[in-house]
Amino acid sequence: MTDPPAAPRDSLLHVEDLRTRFHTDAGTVTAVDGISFDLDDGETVCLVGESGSGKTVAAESLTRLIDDPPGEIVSGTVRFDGRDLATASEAELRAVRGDRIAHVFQNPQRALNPVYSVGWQLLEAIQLHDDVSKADARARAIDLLDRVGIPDPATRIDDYPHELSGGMQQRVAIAMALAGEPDLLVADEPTTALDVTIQSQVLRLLESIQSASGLGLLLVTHDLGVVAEVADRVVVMYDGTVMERGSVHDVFERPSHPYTRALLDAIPGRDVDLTPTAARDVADRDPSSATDSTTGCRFRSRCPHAVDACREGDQPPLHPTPDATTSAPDGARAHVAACVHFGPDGDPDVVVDSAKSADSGASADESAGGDRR
Amino acid sequence: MLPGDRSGDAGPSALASRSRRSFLHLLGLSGATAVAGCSSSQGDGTSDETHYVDGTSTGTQTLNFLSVNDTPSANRIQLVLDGAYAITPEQEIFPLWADISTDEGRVYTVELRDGLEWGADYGSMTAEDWVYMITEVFQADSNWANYPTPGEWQRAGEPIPVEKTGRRTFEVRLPEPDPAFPLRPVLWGAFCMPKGLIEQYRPAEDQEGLAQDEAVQTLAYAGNLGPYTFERWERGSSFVATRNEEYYLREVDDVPDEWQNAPYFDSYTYRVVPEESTRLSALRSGELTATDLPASRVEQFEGLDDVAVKVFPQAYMTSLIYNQRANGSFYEALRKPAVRRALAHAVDKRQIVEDVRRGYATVAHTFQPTFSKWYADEAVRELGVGETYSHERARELLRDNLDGTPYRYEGDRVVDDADEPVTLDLVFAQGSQPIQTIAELVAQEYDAVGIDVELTGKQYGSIVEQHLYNSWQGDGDPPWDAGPYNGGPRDQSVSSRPWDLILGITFNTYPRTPTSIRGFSVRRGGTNFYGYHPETDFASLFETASSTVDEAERRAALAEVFGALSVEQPFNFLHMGVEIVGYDSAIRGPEETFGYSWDRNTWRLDGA
Amino acid sequence: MGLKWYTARRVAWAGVAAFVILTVTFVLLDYAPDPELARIQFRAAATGADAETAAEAYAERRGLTGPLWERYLEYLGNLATGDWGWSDTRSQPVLTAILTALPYSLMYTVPAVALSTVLGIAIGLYSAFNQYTTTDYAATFVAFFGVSIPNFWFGIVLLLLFAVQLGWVPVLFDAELARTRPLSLANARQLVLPVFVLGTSAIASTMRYARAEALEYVRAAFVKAARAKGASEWRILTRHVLRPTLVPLSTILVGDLLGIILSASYLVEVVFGIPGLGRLSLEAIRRQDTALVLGTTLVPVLVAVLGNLLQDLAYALLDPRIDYGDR
Amino acid sequence: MIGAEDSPGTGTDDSQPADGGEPPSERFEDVDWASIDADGGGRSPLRLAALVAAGSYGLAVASDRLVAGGDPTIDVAFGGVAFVWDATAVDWLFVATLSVLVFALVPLARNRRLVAYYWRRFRRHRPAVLSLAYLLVIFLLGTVGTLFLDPPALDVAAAYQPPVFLSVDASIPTECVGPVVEGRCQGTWRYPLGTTADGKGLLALAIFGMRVSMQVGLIATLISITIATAVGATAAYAGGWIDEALMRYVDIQQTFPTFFLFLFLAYLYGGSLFVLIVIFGVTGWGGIARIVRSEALQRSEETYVAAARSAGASGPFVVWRHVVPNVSNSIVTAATLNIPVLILSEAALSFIGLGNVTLPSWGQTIAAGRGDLATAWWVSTVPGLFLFATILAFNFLGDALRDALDPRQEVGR
Repeated sequence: MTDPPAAPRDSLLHVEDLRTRFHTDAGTVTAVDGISFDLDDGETVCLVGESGSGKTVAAESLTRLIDDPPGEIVSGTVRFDGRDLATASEAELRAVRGDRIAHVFQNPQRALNPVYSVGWQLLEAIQLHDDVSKADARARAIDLLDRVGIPDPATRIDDYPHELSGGMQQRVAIAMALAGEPDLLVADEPTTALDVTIQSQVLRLLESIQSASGLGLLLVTHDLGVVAEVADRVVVMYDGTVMERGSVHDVFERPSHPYTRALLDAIPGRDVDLTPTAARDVADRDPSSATDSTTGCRFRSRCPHAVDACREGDQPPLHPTPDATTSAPDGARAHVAACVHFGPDGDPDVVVDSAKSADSGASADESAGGDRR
Repeated sequence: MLPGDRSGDAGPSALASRSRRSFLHLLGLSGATAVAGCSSSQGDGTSDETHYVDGTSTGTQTLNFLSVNDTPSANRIQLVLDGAYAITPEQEIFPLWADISTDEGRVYTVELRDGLEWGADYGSMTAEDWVYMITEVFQADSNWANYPTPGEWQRAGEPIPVEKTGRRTFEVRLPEPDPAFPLRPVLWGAFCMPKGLIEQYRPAEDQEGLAQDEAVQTLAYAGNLGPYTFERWERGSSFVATRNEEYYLREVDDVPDEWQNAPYFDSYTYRVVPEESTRLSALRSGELTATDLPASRVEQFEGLDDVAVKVFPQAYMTSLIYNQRANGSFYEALRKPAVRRALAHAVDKRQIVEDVRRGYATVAHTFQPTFSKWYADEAVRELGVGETYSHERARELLRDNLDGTPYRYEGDRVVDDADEPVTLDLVFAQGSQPIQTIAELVAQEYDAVGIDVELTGKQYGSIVEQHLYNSWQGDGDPPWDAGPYNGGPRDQSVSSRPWDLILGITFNTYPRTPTSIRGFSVRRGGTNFYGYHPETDFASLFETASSTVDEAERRAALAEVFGALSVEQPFNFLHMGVEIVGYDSAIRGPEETFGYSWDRNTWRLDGA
Repeated sequence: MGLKWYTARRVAWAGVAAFVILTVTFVLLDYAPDPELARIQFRAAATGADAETAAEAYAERRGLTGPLWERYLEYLGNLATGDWGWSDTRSQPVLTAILTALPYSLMYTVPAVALSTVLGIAIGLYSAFNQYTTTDYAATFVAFFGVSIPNFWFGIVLLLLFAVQLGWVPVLFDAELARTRPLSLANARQLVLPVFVLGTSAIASTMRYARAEALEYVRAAFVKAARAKGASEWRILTRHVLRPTLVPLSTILVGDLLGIILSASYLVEVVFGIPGLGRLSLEAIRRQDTALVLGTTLVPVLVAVLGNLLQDLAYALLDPRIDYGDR
Repeated sequence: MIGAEDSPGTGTDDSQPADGGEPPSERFEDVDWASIDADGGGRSPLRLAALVAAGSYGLAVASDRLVAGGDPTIDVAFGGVAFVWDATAVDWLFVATLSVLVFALVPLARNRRLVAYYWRRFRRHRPAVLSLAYLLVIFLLGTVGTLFLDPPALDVAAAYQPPVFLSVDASIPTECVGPVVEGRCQGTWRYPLGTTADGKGLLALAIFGMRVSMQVGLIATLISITIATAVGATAAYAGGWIDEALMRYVDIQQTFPTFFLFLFLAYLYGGSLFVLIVIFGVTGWGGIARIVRSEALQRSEETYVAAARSAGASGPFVVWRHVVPNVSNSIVTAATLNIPVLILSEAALSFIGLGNVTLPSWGQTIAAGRGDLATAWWVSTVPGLFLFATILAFNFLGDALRDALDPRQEVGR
């Protein structure tokens, strides 16, 4: 990898060249193909991508939650607080899961076991990592429910999941994630399954928790509106690889990779969901590409700027974008894009200019501002 | 599971093996108690006690002998109640409770022993008890006790007069002389209940009350009347009787010593084990003292040191029965004795005995076993063995004798008047592997003489209802009717389903009272379901044989009967069966004779 | 409230079902041939006695006189007063016969059900968690072994091996021992083989359901959530997957096992000579003991009703989502 | 579908392979089972073929029953191999069953993509593939093979011959066909698997047993699933009192002692294979009907059924055209698992002593030879092994089919 080397200072989570495969009847699928990113204490990083881009697999690969078999982490490091989770034993991982790294899943209704009460499941989460008495655990559970905004927590704790509304369920799921006082919260589409009105409540809850406890938040989403609202930094994924990475400001204001640009362009006003359908409209990718042993850029077949060079080698490495130096000095946090046009021999203007001509308004101006090198 | 066609337990083919009061026949005459017993040393922990454990396939239904009509129940009751007298293999009376004597063969005097005591405070057994039992139960007009065979105590529809002649003697006055009366299952082995017990139910004719009476259910009235005392009866599982310390024979001096000290086991148990292979396993493991063996396993058990195999002659005959009633598909031919003889040439009896029965059976040629004292070797014609087993000969005889019937040979197959090949329906009783094999063998043999045979296996009850029962199909009333098995003349009284051949219904040959086969061999016989019309005047021959006191005359008459039967072949006599029992090898006592179980109380364990 | 009403309806329906089954059985019995009667008549005919008289005496003794409907009404009347009738082939009240046989049946069916349930669920879960692996196939084979082998053949072979050759267990079932000392080691020894034979034959169906249910949960989000909480695999298996699996499993346990046991018990009881319900009803049918046939026909109906109720209760207990109000 | 939308475990993830693992838009349930009545007229060639087949079948049955009478139905000799087939009622039923199977498979087979898809899913289960191969062999031997073989013949002189390469104490067989070495009778190639108590070759018995097993399993199951589908789908579609009545009837039927019914019918009509099959078929559908009903209930909720209904389609049409095809996967699985139960039941009835003892079925042979296990163990063990393997194979097959056909278990692998 020609990627910038590891961050000079130790970040909370440092993912490098993570590769996860699934073995299927039809062959091996590399769902996550060498992604790298960093996350610091108190920071919010969004993994963005359309359905099937491998973002969930990436999030679940951190603590090896993927089903193994058929899934398998074939290479890469997941350095969390100085330890490499990718090679850690199952016991070590169990100690980390829930205690240091907690997960919130997409569909709270499914993530809660239907046959146990909310309290039972909360207590389980607490007692798995803390040797506390049942009474203490219960008190803490009620406190947690209170923190996530469940009214009358002392009563609701004995409710069964099906007796709660979707929003409440997700709050319970978040409470459960917080039970171990984690350093990192991985939230996988936490709002997707919820009503629009509830979505923002839950998002605000996550934000307030984060600001109160200073934990790191890795948010997996396809909702660019959410990203714009909460993210510090953004990792854009397509087909298992990182297409572009940078601060939310850089990526939204100066999208560099043609894919990112296409994503943002497809959305008037930029705050609408990038639904899977919309994503397909944008990408309209060949569904067979996933199993192809990829050569060249994965986006090239749909890319308006594809050139012969896109066909060769592997996915292009992440090249610093022209604005990289201005936004963040160090490599890991730099604004980078995996596109030949940003490489040493490329000309970013090919992408940016065309965008300029096609686009109108603010983005064109901003792109224009960044296209000098 | 029904264990084959042996007579010991209620097998599908054992139908005829039980005549009325059949359990007595079986016990005494045919020696067919499921396993008559003996003893063995199954210690329950206490080593000096001996226990006899008899494995049977079927449990008992009741201990009320008035309802008993099955061998298993009778076997159990006999442990506790001796019965009037026994008959030795030499056909001599062996007095138990009573002795029986006569001058002319018409009036019989029964004398009870002294010292016979009922249990349950019913006092001593007296002639009063017997006369009451006979007149108020066996002969009761209404048959209120539903005694299965009230006909035993009747002659020509009238009760046999019975009269008390003393405290312990009574007389039975037959209307006609019958020298074989003591050998008939009337008084032989007869049981009795105390008058005091029956009196409670007689006035109200309360059969149910009697059957459910505690004393009847547990044989509590048995007192000192049997070698064992009822201990417990676990239905469907076991029947246990323990040695009766009060047994009356101890005080009697006119019996051999071994009877005085009988029995030689502290307990006698019947264990019900329905599955044959499990029973045999238990015999091997020593958990059973005795149980029946199938012929195919004899050699294996003979090789075992701790099992002794004994083979007992039996009175049951396996025959291939021809349908001569009008609903057979070959009846016109089967009505001709010559045709029946021809067919007898086609079946190899030796192979059946040697290969199917594995040598454990004897070839039969007439309605009597060769061991019977009445068997007439010189009069009997042998068919289906040696030179008389020949497919060519059978074919020849058949060809010659099909004239006058709608059948003839077309090439080498027998065809009917529509030129269709003749196919005979052979119905056999399911549940016995040998019977099935014989059926298939018969089909093979018939095929060889040009007749197709189609096999159908049926449950015993179905065969009886569908093929044996026959009833008048003509207009108006039948000219005569001899019961469900012979509903009238053979042209109009037919069974509900057609058939041609039946296999697996075995017949008792009554070697001691051979005149009892009358019902099988005369036109109006009660069991002549196959529609046989004898050409010989059997009726008068039987008349002579049963009433004469001159043994030579009886022998001559019976010789004529057996000779004529072997010639007329009302059905194809195939073979006589045997009973094979595997005993604990330490058992001493069982003799390999007919009627071997009469002295089972004297059997003992070697060394005990 | 909901549950009560539901229960009441269930019981009422069971009554109707029992009535229908009884009626059909009664009528069929009346038309079926009676080998016992046939024997008696033949016996009478063979010796020249009147076969009709013998048949009448028999019918009288067995209570078979009078028109069918009259006898049936009488039977129902007695039944209503708790009198199940008198078994002629056993000389005891039908209820006594059933109550005597029942403990023997329970003695081996209960351990067998326990064995098959535990093994079935264990293998089912294992198989679900290890789908398409060689050990999955091996475990599945173990589960299918018992159901694939004819019970009676297996029983006989086991008896030959363990009782005759090795002498580890007795060949014969000692009912007296089982009745007087049901909890003794000796009783356990004689029950080992029947329990094993019946138990293994019932594993497959439990295993199949457990596996199908577990497969639905193995990849469920809540399992992943539990894993994310740091729960161990064992905990996930026993707490998170097993529990929801048990819910639908309880429905099949009663029905299927009842079926397997009622039909397999004929074979097992005959081979091992256990005087239980299976043999009781088999012999009753064979010997045309009307009252006993009807009685033994009622038993599975009652067991099914009871079982269904228990199963509903278990369901309610295991799955908080169940509401009986609308069922 | 279970699981999170984006999880690889659920098969909906677009990153999963699509050219193979992705189900085609069509599913098993969508196969045009009912193409015969699809578009009215007789234009469909399949429909025509079915009509022709049904017609010739009817003619053939009639001619066999009315004209041929007791003669063999077919009596040809080619190249020294006599081909005699005297069809029985069961044979005719069997032919009908096989034809139905063929016509059911044709629409499926025509959709190669679908077949390929299910085959890929199915073949993951290796024991099931082996089972399928084994069952095909059994099936072919039993159906085609038995036409060219003589039925097992009685030869009482050759009873209890041991299988080839094995030997047994010479006292066991009636007469030893092979050489007797040191008092032990050696098996011969004349009876490769040994003989029974009446000297029938076990190889021949085993092969004829295959036919009986297939007949029992397939015919009775076809009868069962036909009734079960009709009842289950009707109950689900009609609902209300019809549903209640049908399901309550199923309750009663399932509690009723079938064994007793068999005993009774065996008396009336004899314990023939035909009676056995009909009883199994007519009484054994309760469980499948329940499955069909509950599946159909779920499917009935779906929009296409409502749409068809609101479009004015008649009740039976909706059931046949929309509900039934959509539960066909459950039916196939249930049917596969029903077959071994029936084959075992036949064996159990043989043990109890019911059924036709002259039938060369595995069950009868096992039951008849069980008393000989201590001496001539092969008599009941040889058919026992065939039975065992067959039941096992059907069970593996059934489970694999369930996994392959059940859309809920689309684990994306």
